[in-house]
Amino acid sequence: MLQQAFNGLVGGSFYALLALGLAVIFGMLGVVNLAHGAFYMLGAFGAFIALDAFGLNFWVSLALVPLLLGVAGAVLERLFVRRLAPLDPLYNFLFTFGLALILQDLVRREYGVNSQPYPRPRELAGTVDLGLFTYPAYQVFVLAVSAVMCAVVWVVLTRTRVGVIVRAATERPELTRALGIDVGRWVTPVFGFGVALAAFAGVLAAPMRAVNPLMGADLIITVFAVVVIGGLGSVFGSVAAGFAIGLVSALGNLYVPALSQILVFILMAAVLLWRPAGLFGREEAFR
Amino acid sequence: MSRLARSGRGGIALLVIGLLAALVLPWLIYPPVALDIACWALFAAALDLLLGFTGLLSFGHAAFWGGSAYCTGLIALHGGMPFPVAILGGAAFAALLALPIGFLSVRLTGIYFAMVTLAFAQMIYFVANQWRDVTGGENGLQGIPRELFGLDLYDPFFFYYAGLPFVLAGLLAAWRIVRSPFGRVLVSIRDNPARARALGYPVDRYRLLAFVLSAALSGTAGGVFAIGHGFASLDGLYWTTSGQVVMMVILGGIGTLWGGAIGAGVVVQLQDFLATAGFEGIGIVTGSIFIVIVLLFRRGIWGTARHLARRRGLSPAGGSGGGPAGSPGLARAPASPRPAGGPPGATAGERC
Amino acid sequence: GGGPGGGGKISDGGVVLAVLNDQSGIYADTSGRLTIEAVRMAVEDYRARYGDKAVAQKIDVVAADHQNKPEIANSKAQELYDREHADVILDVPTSSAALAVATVARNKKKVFIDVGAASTELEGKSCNKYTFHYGYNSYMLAHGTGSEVTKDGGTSWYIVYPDYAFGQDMERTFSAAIKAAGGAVVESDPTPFPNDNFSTFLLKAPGLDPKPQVLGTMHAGGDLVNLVKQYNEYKLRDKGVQLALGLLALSDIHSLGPDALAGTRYTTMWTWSMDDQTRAWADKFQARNGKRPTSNMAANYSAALQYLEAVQRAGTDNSDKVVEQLEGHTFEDMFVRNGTIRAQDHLLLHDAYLSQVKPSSEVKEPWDYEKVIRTIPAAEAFQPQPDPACKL
Amino acid sequence: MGGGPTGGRPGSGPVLRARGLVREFRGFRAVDGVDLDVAEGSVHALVGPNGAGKTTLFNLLTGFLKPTAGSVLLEGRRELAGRSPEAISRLGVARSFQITSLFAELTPHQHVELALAGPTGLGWRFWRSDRALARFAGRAAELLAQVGLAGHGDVPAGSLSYGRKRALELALALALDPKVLLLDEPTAGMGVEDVDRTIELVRGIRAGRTVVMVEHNMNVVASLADRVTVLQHGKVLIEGPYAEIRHDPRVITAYLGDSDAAR
Amino acid sequence: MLRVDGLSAWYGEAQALREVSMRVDEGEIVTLVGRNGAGKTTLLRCLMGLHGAYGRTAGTISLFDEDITGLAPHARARGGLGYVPDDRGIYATLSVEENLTLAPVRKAGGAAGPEPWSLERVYETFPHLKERRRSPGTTLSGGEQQMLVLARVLRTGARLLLCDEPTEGLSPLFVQRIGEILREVRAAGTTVLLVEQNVHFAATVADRHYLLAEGRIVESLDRDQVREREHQLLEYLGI
Ligand SMILES: Nc1ncnc2c1ncn2[C@@H]1O[C@H](COP(=O)(O)OP(=O)(O)OP(=O)(O)O)[C@@H](O)[C@H]1O
Ligand SMILES: Nc1ncnc2c1ncn2[C@@H]1O[C@H](COP(=O)(O)OP(=O)(O)OP(=O)(O)O)[C@@H](O)[C@H]1O
Ligand SMILES: [Mg+2]
Ligand SMILES: [Mg+2]
Repeated sequence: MLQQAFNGLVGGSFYALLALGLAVIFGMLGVVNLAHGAFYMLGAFGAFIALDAFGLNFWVSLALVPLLLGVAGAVLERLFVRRLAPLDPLYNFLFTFGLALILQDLVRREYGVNSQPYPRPRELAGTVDLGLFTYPAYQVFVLAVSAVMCAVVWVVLTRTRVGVIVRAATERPELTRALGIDVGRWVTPVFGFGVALAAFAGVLAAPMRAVNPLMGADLIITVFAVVVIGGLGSVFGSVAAGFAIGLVSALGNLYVPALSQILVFILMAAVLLWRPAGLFGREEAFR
Repeated sequence: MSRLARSGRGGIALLVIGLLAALVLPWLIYPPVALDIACWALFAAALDLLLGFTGLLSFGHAAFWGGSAYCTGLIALHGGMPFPVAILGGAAFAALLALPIGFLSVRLTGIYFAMVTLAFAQMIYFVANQWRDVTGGENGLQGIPRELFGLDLYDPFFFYYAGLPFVLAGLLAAWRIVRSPFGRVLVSIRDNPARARALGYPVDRYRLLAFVLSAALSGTAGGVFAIGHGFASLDGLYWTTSGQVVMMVILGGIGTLWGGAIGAGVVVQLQDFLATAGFEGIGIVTGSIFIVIVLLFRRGIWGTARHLARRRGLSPAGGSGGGPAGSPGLARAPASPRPAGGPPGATAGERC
Repeated sequence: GGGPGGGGKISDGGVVLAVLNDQSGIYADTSGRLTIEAVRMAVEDYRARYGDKAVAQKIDVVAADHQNKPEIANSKAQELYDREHADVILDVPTSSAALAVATVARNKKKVFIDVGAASTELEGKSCNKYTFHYGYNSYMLAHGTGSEVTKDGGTSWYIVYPDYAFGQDMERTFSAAIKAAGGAVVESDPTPFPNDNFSTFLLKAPGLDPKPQVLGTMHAGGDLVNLVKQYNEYKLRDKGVQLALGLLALSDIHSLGPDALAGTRYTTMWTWSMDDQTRAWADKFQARNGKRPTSNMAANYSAALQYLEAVQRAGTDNSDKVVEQLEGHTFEDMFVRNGTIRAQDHLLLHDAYLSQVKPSSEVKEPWDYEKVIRTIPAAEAFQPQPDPACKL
Repeated sequence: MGGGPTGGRPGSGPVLRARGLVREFRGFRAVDGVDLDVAEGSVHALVGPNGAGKTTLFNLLTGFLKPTAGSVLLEGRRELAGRSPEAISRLGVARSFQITSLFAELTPHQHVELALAGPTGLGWRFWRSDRALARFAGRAAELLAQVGLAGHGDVPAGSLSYGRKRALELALALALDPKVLLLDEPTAGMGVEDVDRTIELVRGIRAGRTVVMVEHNMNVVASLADRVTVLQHGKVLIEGPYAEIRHDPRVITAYLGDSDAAR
Repeated sequence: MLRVDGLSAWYGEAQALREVSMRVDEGEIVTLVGRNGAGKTTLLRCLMGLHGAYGRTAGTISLFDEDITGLAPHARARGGLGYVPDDRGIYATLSVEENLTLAPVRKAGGAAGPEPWSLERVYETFPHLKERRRSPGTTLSGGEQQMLVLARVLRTGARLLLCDEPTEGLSPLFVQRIGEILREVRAAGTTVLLVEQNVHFAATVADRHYLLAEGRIVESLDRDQVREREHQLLEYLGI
C-alpha cells in the first residue's frame, strides 16, 4: 500500500513536470500548448539520438537536450506564437496542435512507430532501500529530481518579477509596452523554458518508458486534465495536482480497475463543477 | 437595413448554388466520399452553431456524432426500423445525451468548457469501449442495414440522395437558428454574458438549448453517416473526431456556418486523396494546413471570400467588429481562457 | 475486377491486388508500405512459376492507406473494388476497419483476405462468403501461449490486459487455455489503454496469494515496451514471476534489447529465422527493401500468392470461382505449414509456434532474436470448431 | 435608519427594501449591514467615497452577487436575494454597469432591440427569422435618439468612443422599461452637454418609475435626487434630502470636500 | 518638451485625427478638452505609440527635441512618457501591489526629472490601495482602480504624464485630491497632458487648454486666457 502510494508519486512526477511546463506557458503566455506532448517526445528522442548517434550518455542528455529544445521553443515563439498572441487563444491552440502533428509525423517517418531502445544509466541501475521497502533507484531519482525541479521553478516564479511581468504582458501586451516593458524580451525565454521542461521530462522518461513518436500524444490529454484540475495557469496547483493524480490513479488502478481509464476525467469534471477555475485557479472578479 | 436586404438576395443566390452543388456532388466525386462530405458538413455547421455563434468551443462533440451513430445503428439493426426512423432516433438520443452533459458544462467557458466537454466525451468513449455487448467494443457495430420499404439503397450513389434530405434539413435548421432571435441572443451572450444577464436573458439556459440543438444536429449527421457506412465505430467517439470537426470549422471560417461545409469538403477530399497518394505523412499535411490557416487565412476559406466580397462592396464598415488590435476582425473570442463567465469588462481592455 | 465474365476469363484485362492498410499510423511498421512490397514479391514469384501459362498475365498491385479509420477503410474499399477494379483486398489491420471492409466485400461480392486484424469476429458472426482470415487471430495468440506455458509448469497466472475488446478476448481465451491445461488464474486485471505506467500491477503481482508463477500480458506496441521496461525495473523475474506475452513483435524485442526479454515465451505465426526456406525469403526481402520482414508481411506475401494460385486453378478471376478454389484448400508455402482454409468459416488453419526470446549472447546476427521452441500443430493452434454464429 | 415614507408619493411603501445586507470578500466586508428603503417613484441617489460599497450593493440588489447575509424585498413582496440576475431583471429591476459592458460586435440598434425583446420571450424562438426583431426598430431608434446616439446606431459598439458607450449603457437600461432602474454612475465619462441631457432624460422617465443612482457628480445629484444615502465603509453614514446631507460635516470630510470642486 | 506636428490618425478608412499640431512645455499642465468622440483618446494613444494596432497614422512627434515617431511604446516609456489609459488598464491577473510595481522605475539620479514615488508614499497617499494590496487588481472599485493607475504611473517617475480622464468615477473629495496631487507633481518637475471632461476641474489645474473637435485642434487657450475665457470654452463644449 505504502509502496503503491510511492509508486503513484513517481508516476505523478511526470504529470507534475509536464503540467508545470504547460502551466508556465499557459499561465504566463495564455497559450494552450498542444505541442507539449510532442516536445516531451522530442526530449526522449533527443536522448536516444544523442546516445545512438553521438554516444552521449544520459547525464549529458539531461542537460543538453532540454537546452537545445528550449532554444528551439524560443525560436518558435519568436516566429509564430508571438504573431498569434494578440488574437484569440484559440489560434495558438490550433497552431500548436498543427505543430504537434507535424513533429510527431516527422519523427515517425524517420524512426518508425516502434519504440527505440534506451538503457537505464548505469549509476542508477540498482535498487535503493527506503526503509519500509526497496525501490528501483532510477524511479527514486526521477521522483527526487522532479520534486526539486518543481520547487525551484515555483520559487523562481514567485520570488522574482518574471511571473508578474510575463502575465501582464500576456493580458495586455500593448499597455505593458506602454509601461516601459519590452514584452518580447521576457516572453520568448519563458516559452522556451516551458518547452525545455517538457524536454526534460522526456529525457527522464527515456530509460523507463517506451520511446516512440506517439508517447506524448496520449499522455498530454491526461496532463491537460491535470492542469485543469490544478487550476489553469496556477503553477503550484498544476504541480500539486500532478502528484495527486499520480497517486489517485495508482490507487484507482488497484481498487477500481474498471474506472481506471476515466478516473482522471471524472475527477476533472467533478472539480470543475465544484470549482470552475480548478482547485488553485483564480476566480474572476465581478464588476 | 439595406445591408440585410442585400445579403438576403446574395444569400438566395448562394443558397441555390450550394443546393446545386449538393445535388451534383456524387456525379463529381466518388459517392461514398460525397456522402461523407455531406455528413461532415452538417456536423461542422452544428459545431459552428456553438463555436461561432455561442462562443463555446466544444472538444467533445464526438460524443453526439458517435453516440447517435451507435443509437441509429442499434435501432436499425435490432429495431428493424427503416433508416429515417433510426436517424431521427439517433438525433433524439444525441439531444438527450447533451442535456446532462450540457447542463453541467455550460456554466464554464473558454478552455474550461473545451476541457470538460472533452472529458465527458472521453467517458462516453470508454463506456462504449467497455460495453461491448451493445457496442461491439473496438470492433464497432457492424452490418447496419439501410432498407427503406424494400428499396435497395446499398448503392452509395442512391443512398447519397436518400441521406441528403436529412443533411439539408439539418443545415437549414442550423441556418434558421443562427438567423433567429434566439441566434441573436446567442451572439450577445458570446460577446458579454453578464450584460445579457442584466438584460434578463437566462444565459445558462440559452447556452444549454444551443448545446442541445447543436448536439441534435450533430446526431443527425452522425446517424446518416452510420447508415451510410453500415457501421458505427469507436473511432466516431474518439476525441480525434471532435478535433477533426473543429478543424473543418476553422478551415471554413468560424461563425460562417457554410464555411464548415467547405472545410468538410476539403478535409474529407484531402484524406481521400492522401489515402492513395502514397505520401506517408498525413500528420505533416494536416499539421501544415492547420498552421498555414492559422498564420495566413485566419478567417478561413469562406470567411476570407466573404471578406473580400464585402471589401469590394460598398459598406466600408465591413463585418469586422471593434475587436482589438491586429485581429482581422473574424471569429470572436470563443475561447478566452481566463474569465470563467466573468464580464469582459473585467479583463478585456479595448473591447467595450 | 470481374463482373461475371464478359467473354474473357480475366475481367477488366487484368488482375488487381489491392493492399489496404495503415501507412502512417501505429501499424505502419508492422504492416505499412513494405507489405505492398511483399505482395509485389508474390506477384513476381507467381509470374516466375507460371510464365506464359499464367492465367493472370497482367497483374497490378495498388495500395491505399486507411489511416486506421474504419470509415476511410470502408470508402476506400468500395473505391478500390469499383474504380481500381481490385479483385482482392489484402491486409487491413485494425479489426473495426477489417470488419467494415468485410461488409463491403460481401456487398460487392469481391474477395477480401484479411491478414492484419486479430478479431475472431471475422470468422464468427461477421463472416461472409468472400472474406478470409489469414495468418493469426487472438485465439491463436492467447491459446498457444496460455496452454503451452502452463504445460511447461507455469501453472499459476496473473493476467493483465488492456481494457478493450482485443484485450478482453485475449484474456478470456488465455484463461480458458490455462484452465484446460490444468493451470489456474490467480487474478486478472484490466489496465487503462493506452498506458505508460504499469507499476501498480507489477508491484501487486508478487504479493498475490497464491503467488503467481507467470505474469501474462496481452499488451502490444508501446504499452508492451513500457510494461516490460517496468517489469525489469521491479526485478520481478528475480522474485520468481516469469513473463509470458500474448503478442510480441520482432521490433518490440529490438526496442527493449533481447536481454530485457530473454527467455520470455509467446506465440507467433511465423519468424524469418525459423528455417532455411524462411531465411531465403527474408534475405531476398532484405536485399530488396533493406529490412527484415515482419510476420505480417510474410503472411501478406503468402495470401497474395495463394490468391493468385487460386486464380490459376480457377482459370478466372471471377470471385465466386476463386472462392471455390480457396475453400478447403490444403497447401504449404514459405509462410504456411500444414495449411487448410476451413470451408465453414474461411479461417486459415496452419502451424503456429511457441517462441522464446534469445539472450543477447545467442544473438548471432542483427534481428535474430527469436527461437522456436515448439510447433503448435494447426489443429490446436486455432479454434477447433468453427463459430456457430458464422453462416457463410 | 429611515423606515418612514421617503419622498415620492406619500402612502406608497418602499418599492425596494434592503435589510441587513452584508457581503464579504475573503473576510473583507465590502457591504456591512446596509438597510435601505427606496420609495416608489423617487429618485434615490447613492453616494459615498470610492470603495464604499456602492457598486457591490448594486450587485447584491441585482443578483450579480449573492449576499452573505440580509434580504432584499421588491414591493414588499418578492424576496430578491438568491435570485439570478436574469430573474431579477425580469421582475423589473434593471441596471447599468459602472464599467461599460456591451456586446462588441452588435450595433447599438441591435443592443436596444435585444433589450426590448427580452420580456416578450421572442429570444427563445429559434425557428423564427430574426426579422421578427424589426418590430422593435422604431422604439429602439427613439431610445437611441433620447440618449444622443441618433447617428451612431449602425456601427459595432466596439468602435464607439467611450462617452458614447456610456450613453448606450443608459439606453439599454431604459429599454428594459423597469419598475426600478439602477444606474451606476450614468454620467461618468460623459461630456458636459451629455450630462445635462442625461439629467433631463432621467427626469423625463421617472414618471411611474423608481430610479436608484450611484453618482459622483453632485450637480446631477442636486438636480435629480429626492433622497440621498451616503455610504462609507460598507455602512450607511446618513440618509436624507440632498440639501440636508450636503452640509453634514461627516459627509463633507468623508466625501464632498470643500464643495468647490464638486461638479 | 513634447511637440506634435501634423498628426493624423485613422481607424480603417475613418479619420479620427486631422493634422493636429501642439506642444507641451516642461512643467506645464495642459488639458485636452472636447466632446465625446472628438479624438482625445486617439491622440493620447498616438503619442504613446499605441495606435498602430488600430490603423495608420501620419505626422511627427518629438520628445525633448528627439523624434520619437517611430519608436515602440516601451522605448517611449523609457524616454519619460507615462500613460493612464481611459479604460484604466488594470491587470486582472495581478494583485494590486503587482499592478503597482510592474512598471520599471526610472532610475533616480538620471536626467533631470521628478523623483519616482516610493511604495510607502503611494500607500500613504492612497490608503485604499494599501488595504487591498493583495487583492486581484480588477476587484477594486471603479474609483480605486482609477487611483491605482495614477499611482502606478507616478511610481515610475515619468516626466510627462498622459492622463486620459483620471478623475472619472472619483468622489468629489478625491477629485480635489487628484488636483492637489497634480499640482504637487508639477512642482516636483512632472509635466502633465490631461484629457478631461470635467471642465471645472480642468480649469482649476491647467495652465493651458487645447480644444479638440472632430479630430482638429480648434482653439488653444494659454495660461493667461484660461480664466477669462472659460465661458467661451464651455460654450464650445455645448453648455
Ligand atoms: N470581487 C471582489 N473581491 C474582493 N474585493 C472586492 C470585490 N468587489 C469589490 N471589492 C471591494 O469592495 C469594496 C467596495 O467596492 P465597490 O465597487 O462596491 O465600491 P464603490 O462604492 O462602487 O466605489 P466606486 O465609487 O469607486 O465605484 C472595494 O474596496 C473593493 O475593493
Ligand atoms: N476602435 C475603434 N474603431 C473604430 N473607430 C474608433 C475606435 N475607437 C474610436 N473610434 C472613433 O474615433 C473617434 C475618436 O474617438 P476617441 O475615442 O478618440 O474619442 P474621445 O475624444 O476620446 O471621446 P470620449 O470623450 O467619448 O472618450 C470616434 O468617432 C470613435 O467612434
Ligand atoms: Mg462603483
Ligand atoms: Mg476617450
